[in-house]
Amino acid sequence: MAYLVHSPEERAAMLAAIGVASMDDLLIDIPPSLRIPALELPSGLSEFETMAQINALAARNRVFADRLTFRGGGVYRRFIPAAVAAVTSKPEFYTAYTPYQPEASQGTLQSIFEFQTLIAELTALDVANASMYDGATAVAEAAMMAHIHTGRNEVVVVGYLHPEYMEVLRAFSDGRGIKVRKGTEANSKTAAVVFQQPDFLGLLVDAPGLTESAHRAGALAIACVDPISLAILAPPGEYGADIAAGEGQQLGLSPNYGGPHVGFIACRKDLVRRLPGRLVGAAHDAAGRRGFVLTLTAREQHIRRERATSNICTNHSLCALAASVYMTYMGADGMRQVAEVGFKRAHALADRLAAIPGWERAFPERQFLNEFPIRVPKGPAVLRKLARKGILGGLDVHRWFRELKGVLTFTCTEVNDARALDELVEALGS
Amino acid sequence: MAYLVHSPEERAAMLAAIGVASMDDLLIDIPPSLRIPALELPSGLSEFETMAQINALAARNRVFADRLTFRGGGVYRRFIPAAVAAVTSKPEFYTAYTPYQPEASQGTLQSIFEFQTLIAELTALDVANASMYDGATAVAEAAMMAHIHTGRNEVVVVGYLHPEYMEVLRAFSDGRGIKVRKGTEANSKTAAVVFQQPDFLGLLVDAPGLTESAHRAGALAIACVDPISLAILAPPGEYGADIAAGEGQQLGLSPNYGGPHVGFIACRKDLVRRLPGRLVGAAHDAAGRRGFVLTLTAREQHIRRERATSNICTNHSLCALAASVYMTYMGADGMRQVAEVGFKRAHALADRLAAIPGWERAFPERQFLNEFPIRVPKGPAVLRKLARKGILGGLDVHRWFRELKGVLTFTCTEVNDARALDELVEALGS
Amino acid sequence: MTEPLSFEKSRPNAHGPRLPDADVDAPDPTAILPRELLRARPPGLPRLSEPEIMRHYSRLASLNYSISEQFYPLGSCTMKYNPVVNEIAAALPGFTDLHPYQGEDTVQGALSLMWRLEQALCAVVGVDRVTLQPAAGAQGEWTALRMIQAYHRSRGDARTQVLVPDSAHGTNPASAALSGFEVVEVKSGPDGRISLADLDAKLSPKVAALMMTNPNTLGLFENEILDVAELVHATGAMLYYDGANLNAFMGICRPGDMGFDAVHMNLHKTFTTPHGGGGPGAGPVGVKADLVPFLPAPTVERMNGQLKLDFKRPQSIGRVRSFYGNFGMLVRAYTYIVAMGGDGLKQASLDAVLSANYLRHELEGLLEMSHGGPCMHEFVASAHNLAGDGIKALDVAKGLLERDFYAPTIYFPLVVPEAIMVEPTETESKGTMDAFATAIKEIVQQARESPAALHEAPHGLPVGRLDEVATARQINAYLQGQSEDPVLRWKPTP
Amino acid sequence: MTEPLSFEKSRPNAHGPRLPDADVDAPDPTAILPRELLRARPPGLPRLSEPEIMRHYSRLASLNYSISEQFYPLGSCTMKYNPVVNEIAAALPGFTDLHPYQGEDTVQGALSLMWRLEQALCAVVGVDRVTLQPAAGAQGEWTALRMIQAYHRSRGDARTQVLVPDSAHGTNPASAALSGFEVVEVKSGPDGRISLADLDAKLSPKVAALMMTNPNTLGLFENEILDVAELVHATGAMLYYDGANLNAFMGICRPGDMGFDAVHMNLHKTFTTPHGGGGPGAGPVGVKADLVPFLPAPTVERMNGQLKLDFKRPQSIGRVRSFYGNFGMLVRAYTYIVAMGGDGLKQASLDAVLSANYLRHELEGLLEMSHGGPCMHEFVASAHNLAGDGIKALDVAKGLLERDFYAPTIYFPLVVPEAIMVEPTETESKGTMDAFATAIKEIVQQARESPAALHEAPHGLPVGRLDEVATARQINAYLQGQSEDPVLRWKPTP
Ligand SMILES: Cc1ncc(COP(=O)(O)O)c(C=O)c1O
Ligand SMILES: Cc1ncc(COP(=O)(O)O)c(C=O)c1O
Repeated sequence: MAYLVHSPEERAAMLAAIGVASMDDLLIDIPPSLRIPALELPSGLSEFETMAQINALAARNRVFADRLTFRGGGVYRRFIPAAVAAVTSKPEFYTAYTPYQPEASQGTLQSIFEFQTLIAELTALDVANASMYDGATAVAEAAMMAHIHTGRNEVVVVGYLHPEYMEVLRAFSDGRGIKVRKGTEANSKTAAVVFQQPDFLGLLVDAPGLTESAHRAGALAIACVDPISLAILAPPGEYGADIAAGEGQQLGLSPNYGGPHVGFIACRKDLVRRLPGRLVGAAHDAAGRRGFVLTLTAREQHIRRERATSNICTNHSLCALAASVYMTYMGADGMRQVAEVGFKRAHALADRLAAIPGWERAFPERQFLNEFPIRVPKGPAVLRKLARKGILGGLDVHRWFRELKGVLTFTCTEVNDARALDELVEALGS
Repeated sequence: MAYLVHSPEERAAMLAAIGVASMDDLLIDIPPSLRIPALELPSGLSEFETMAQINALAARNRVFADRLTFRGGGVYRRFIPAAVAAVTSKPEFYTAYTPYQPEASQGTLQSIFEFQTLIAELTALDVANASMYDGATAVAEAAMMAHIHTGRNEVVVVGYLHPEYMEVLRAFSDGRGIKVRKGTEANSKTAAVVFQQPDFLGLLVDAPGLTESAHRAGALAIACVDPISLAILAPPGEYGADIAAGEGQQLGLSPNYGGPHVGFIACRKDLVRRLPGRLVGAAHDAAGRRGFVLTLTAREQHIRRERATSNICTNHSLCALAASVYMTYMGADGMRQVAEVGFKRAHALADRLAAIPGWERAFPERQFLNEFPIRVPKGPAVLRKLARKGILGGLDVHRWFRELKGVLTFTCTEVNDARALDELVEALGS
Repeated sequence: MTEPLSFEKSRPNAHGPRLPDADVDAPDPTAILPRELLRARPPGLPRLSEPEIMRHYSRLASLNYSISEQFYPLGSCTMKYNPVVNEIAAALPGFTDLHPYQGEDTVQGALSLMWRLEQALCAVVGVDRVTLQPAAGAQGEWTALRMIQAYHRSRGDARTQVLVPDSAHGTNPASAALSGFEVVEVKSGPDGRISLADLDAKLSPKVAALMMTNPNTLGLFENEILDVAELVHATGAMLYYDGANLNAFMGICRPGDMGFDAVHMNLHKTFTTPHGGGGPGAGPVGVKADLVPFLPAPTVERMNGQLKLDFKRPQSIGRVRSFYGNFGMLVRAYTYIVAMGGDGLKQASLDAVLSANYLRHELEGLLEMSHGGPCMHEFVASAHNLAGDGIKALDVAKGLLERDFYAPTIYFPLVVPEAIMVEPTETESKGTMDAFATAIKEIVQQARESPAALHEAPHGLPVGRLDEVATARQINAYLQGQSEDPVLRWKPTP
Repeated sequence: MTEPLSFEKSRPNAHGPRLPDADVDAPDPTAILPRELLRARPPGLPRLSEPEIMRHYSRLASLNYSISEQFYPLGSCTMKYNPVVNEIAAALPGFTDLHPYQGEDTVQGALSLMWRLEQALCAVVGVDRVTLQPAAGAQGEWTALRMIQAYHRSRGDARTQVLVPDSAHGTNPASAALSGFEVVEVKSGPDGRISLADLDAKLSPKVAALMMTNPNTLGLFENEILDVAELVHATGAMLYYDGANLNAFMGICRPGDMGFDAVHMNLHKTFTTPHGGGGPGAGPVGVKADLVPFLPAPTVERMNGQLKLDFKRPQSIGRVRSFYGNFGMLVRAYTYIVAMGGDGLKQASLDAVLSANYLRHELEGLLEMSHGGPCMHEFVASAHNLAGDGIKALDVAKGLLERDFYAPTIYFPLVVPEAIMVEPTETESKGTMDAFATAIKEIVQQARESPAALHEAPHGLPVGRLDEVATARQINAYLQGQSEDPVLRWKPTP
């Protein structure tokens, strides 16, 4: 009962003020047959005992050191500046609601406006929204935008899209009667071509070419992008993709066993009215002072109801704030540097792993950044052996793709120092 | 070089504005012979690498679980409400300076005013100051107050005062030409009688009697008190002591390998002008609004210089804030409850330990609260054995007191759950 | 106080962060990758030093009202105290540093937390299983509707309509539409409850489900809920519970007992996970046995004393988002439940209802009440009675901001003109509510005596009322190519 | 915004914390302890629920200006950015949860940190050893003076005087007096530096030490420091360095090389440990070889590859406080030093000097400067030129508060009338300094055009100028028994 406030005397005084004798008089609308005597849960605990329980649960998980974590697959260990948590742990940010009253919410609103700008800059597109739940739903919502925009009912997915994003895309599409097809070419029924750059295996795809071929069929091109990669790789806006969507976990968020992370979505100007979720714009007061407001709300559920572009309401604002702090801290140079460090280490590691007898690069003809697939004999046994040595080895992608038996994807970032690569290779050798 | 701001261009622009060609032109007052080429320290590191180093240092320390820590001796493991760090980690508190500008420092000033009131209430004395460095210096400063007030040059220490407090008292006294004497009785040269309640071994002293005998000799009575104990024990104000001083670590502060903690000092009305350090008082502005200010500054070094009551300037404000949050969170009932829990567990443990063959209570005729001395064969070996089992056993006080060979003091608080007591006793048995 | 944008404070070559070097022998990306895959122009991110960044965000934070500093009586949002210990729990490395693709044997603590949370939520709402996957309330609604759809389809029953009361939250119809349903509105009766007659009229074999919240968005308990359930179930449709208002009756009664088949919960409302200025939240969905086969995969299952993620659920609707839900929020909610216990959660609901009725009583006579009392955990007032003075709900809201209170929800639910929806929650003191009532009294008086001044509220905040219409117009101009200013993002002046 | 006192918000039986039970069989204290040792009346602590407590302190926090949100150019205080990573380092359980009486073998990491920090500080100031024990600068001064005293005594030389320049900080004479020395003031010359002639006149075999800071409190480097040192040492006295101004020349020159024998450092100034609204800080003292035997015990020593606490120091002055210093602050300072490195610390000092000279240049013409430039890391201006308009340094300070800046140090050093002592530090941007200069310009203009308005500054803060004189008078009345209101604490109205 830690978080109650009233004293017994105050409860009595309030009942008296209302003019009733007991709480039951306030609950008269509840049919007596529905009343339950008590909630069947243990009694409350002191904070000390509560934390003892929670600490015990946390202690029953095994945390792999960041430098010895080589598993990615959509979630990565990266250096997170201390500045990030110092900002997101400010109660003024984390205990506020969606900024419905702009005069009393400029902190949240301006930070979202900055996030929108940062994402638009990173993707080289015109406008980004305030945030989505995650990369999977961002991609699915992007496909919904294309469906609304083109009036077409098919989405073509090219290459290795993250399998969970694929599932979510199917779930979204299913409700709206949209067909999701794995393929290589759009046609006149195609609303959008979706591709991931780098793809789920870490490999680079011909994003400009895919965009062009989508456009030739009158479809939109949706690029699912890794935000850190955009410090090096051509951004969607540069090669003409219409919508960029992706997962922002790498921008200052912990793995957190899968969430909360943050999705982002950006698009060309003419698609802005199709965007799901919150949008913040600049505004002015009567004295000419600049401020920020939620805007273009006519797209949203609370105004448009069943005709809204999406049902999203609560999104992932605080995670977007974390991403903003991260991007602002790193700057374009900092992001480029970590992207390059990951690139170099992954290339060094790929060479060393491919040199192990029986191991070989899975798609040797393809380029990659900091995650790459390698075919090994007895993948599961290798991973178990590494785990025993405190190393979280590559991701076994066979689980999702039948054709990829024995393929593990390894990831390197700035947290995997050179000595950690040595340790990995040594552990594999032993 | 993490925490710099200027760009090279800005540096150049500022030099140009000043009208000098280089930094050397600004450093002309430094005799060239004094200039050094560089600071002989390693180069700066990235935040990631810095934290790797610091984490490695922290990992080279052994942390005993709070529930298995039975060592006290002036520093105790206790339940610290999460609220404490949530308040003290607010940058508005921790990055402010001493509140010289009251209009822009009401948060700090009001919280100090609340601290002063809390300590005055706890000790049942009239006024408390804003904080001292620690318990040791608080006691020493209290003795200096008595010296100034009475004009006498001797301090009598009765019983087992914390040996480090004793050392600091000697150091302070030495400079001012005051004699510190261990004894039982004051005389006409005595400025103050100092006693600790409970004493360093955890034993209760006859505080009312000692106070009375001090007063009979015209000396002041200085009680060094444990703030948690005051939820149960008679406070200095109730038995007429003139000054209360003590260590506030138990009020929401971690052991921190010995600091920072916080000292407090409270006194009767007629000694207020002798108080060292900061004092905050209520004030009003022209519109009649209440606020708080630093006051009675004529006692202090920045006004009175060599005639100040003390040289203290920076004190331990943020630790005092932690203590305020703690006391406000616990309230009188909560503090009483933890004091009682410690009392009961210590008494249960004392009985069980005294039942071990060869072990016996060191002062069986004396009462204690939650820390007690027990005489054991081969104390150091016992402690080493416990340490091997992850238990931080009692404190070997022989180090300071020749007459206490084989005496260990054990402490219990609300963090040492009943099962932990069992584990301790089992470990001793095995 | 105001604060420029980070972009406006940026300077080329301002001191930036030091970062680790690669420290391996490998070529630069530019040396290997084809030119057309490389970025041509670097992104225009701001360049600021760490001290400047920290000050920037500290100043921005201070521009916000938040529960931490203000009463935040935002109806339907349950802005209760967010316990600090929850934040500590969620920040434990044993939780934050878990990779979602670690082996199950290495995350037994995490799975156990999810399992126990599921059990606790089942007990609170009276259902058989709960999925923790949905990211927020709206996603929970959609997840539930997809399960209901799958259920009907599994029986060869192609139902195409979802009924939604006119007082429902916007996400309800939107979620129904997203699932491909036609939305049919059901009217409220004069007492603010759903009209049984209208419901009866709209029910048909085409109807897949009725979505309701209870207490409804007027803060009124749907006292005929058992009749509603009977009517709905009689046609083969299912009853869906929007759990935004669950704070009204934990330990008092349970949606499952009322006949609801699927229930979403907002952990960021009832279970104190912070709202973060717009999320992240978590929207678990509880279901009765009939719907269990359709739960999103994976579920957490106990097998041979170990907990497992069960992906092999042939009838599952699949995945609604990546991984297993907003795990960090689940940690917070579970920590809250452990601390409160069954007794504490019940007292929380009782206090929430008491507070709302007390505050309602104090405001009666100042504002119109939408309906008679008692209310449950919130109530809807109206600024209608101030219309004669030209005062609207918006003006009342701004008057409150000026008096150091956040504003209630306004203009929702749509069925009440000039609605002012107030939810004090159990964590606000009587003293705070009294001060709020005094502020409303002042505002009502100001409405009479100097409505013009009230129109200009709020004063003393970082900005005055912002011209949202002008913003929309400028965006329009931009979208139509008549202006270079995107309004929705900062752009360097060329 | 204002906030009542916690005591004023307290209500009997307000919901309090749940705490663990004893869970053992043992009697109550009241059953065992003699009545006269038991408390008669419970202390009058406030009773508030956790949600109320958190809001209380959140609101109090928002009443403060702080480096995190404002430029805080408080001269002599080096209010530079406090790195957030320092706070993370200091909060590691591997540091916070160490008991000071744990065995040395279990705290090798902590001892190693202290050892390395000592080495680093030796390198920065050019001394042989450093004690980390003193809790703050003032305690460092006193510690150093006691070592100097012990040194002289060990040579049978009973010196009784300490020389202190007239521009010195108040703690200097106070620390000297606390050590039993007679304080003799040395005058500054017209150029703001110590007068060699006056020094020479005051030096005698009775003098134990000269206390100086360099740059002195006027921000000026004592360019004749080598002559000063020679004079002082020639009489057998020692030279003491008050390190408050060390931020001026890290990596540029070293007090040890200038001839200082003992040096205190304020880690809460130069080395970024936060000031906490008035501490805790840390005031390590470095000494040359002559003074090493007198260092407080324990020191950290390396023996057989292990680090040890050495208590056996026969000539030690003993202990100046409990345990080993403010260890938590040492962690922060060391973390800062590692991150900055030798190169970074040097650049920090260069930038600090550059910033001060730049801001000084921008303010020239607006305010009088105490002395000619260049200055080091800070400078002293004066409001003297505004006296004609009846404006004092205090008014300038309040005008700055009103403009969202904290105020510089005023009325210190005492040798400058209406002193305004400005220290921008290296972590403030040119943009911020420009804005500050603009604010001063506005204030100077306001001083001319509407001095009455400036007298009423600050507006818009939680309170206006507070009547400190009335407070002192009321305290007096209380102390003399003429009033019941203690003023220095809250008291319930009877
Ligand atoms: C009644 C009601 N239903 C549904 C929702 C949607 O929940 P969420 O914002 O978590 O998506 C809300 C929240 O605003 C609500 O108040
Ligand atoms: C010049 C000078 N010396 C000494 C001190 C005293 O330092 P502390 O406040 O840490 O005791 C200060 C701090 O205000 C100072 O500015």
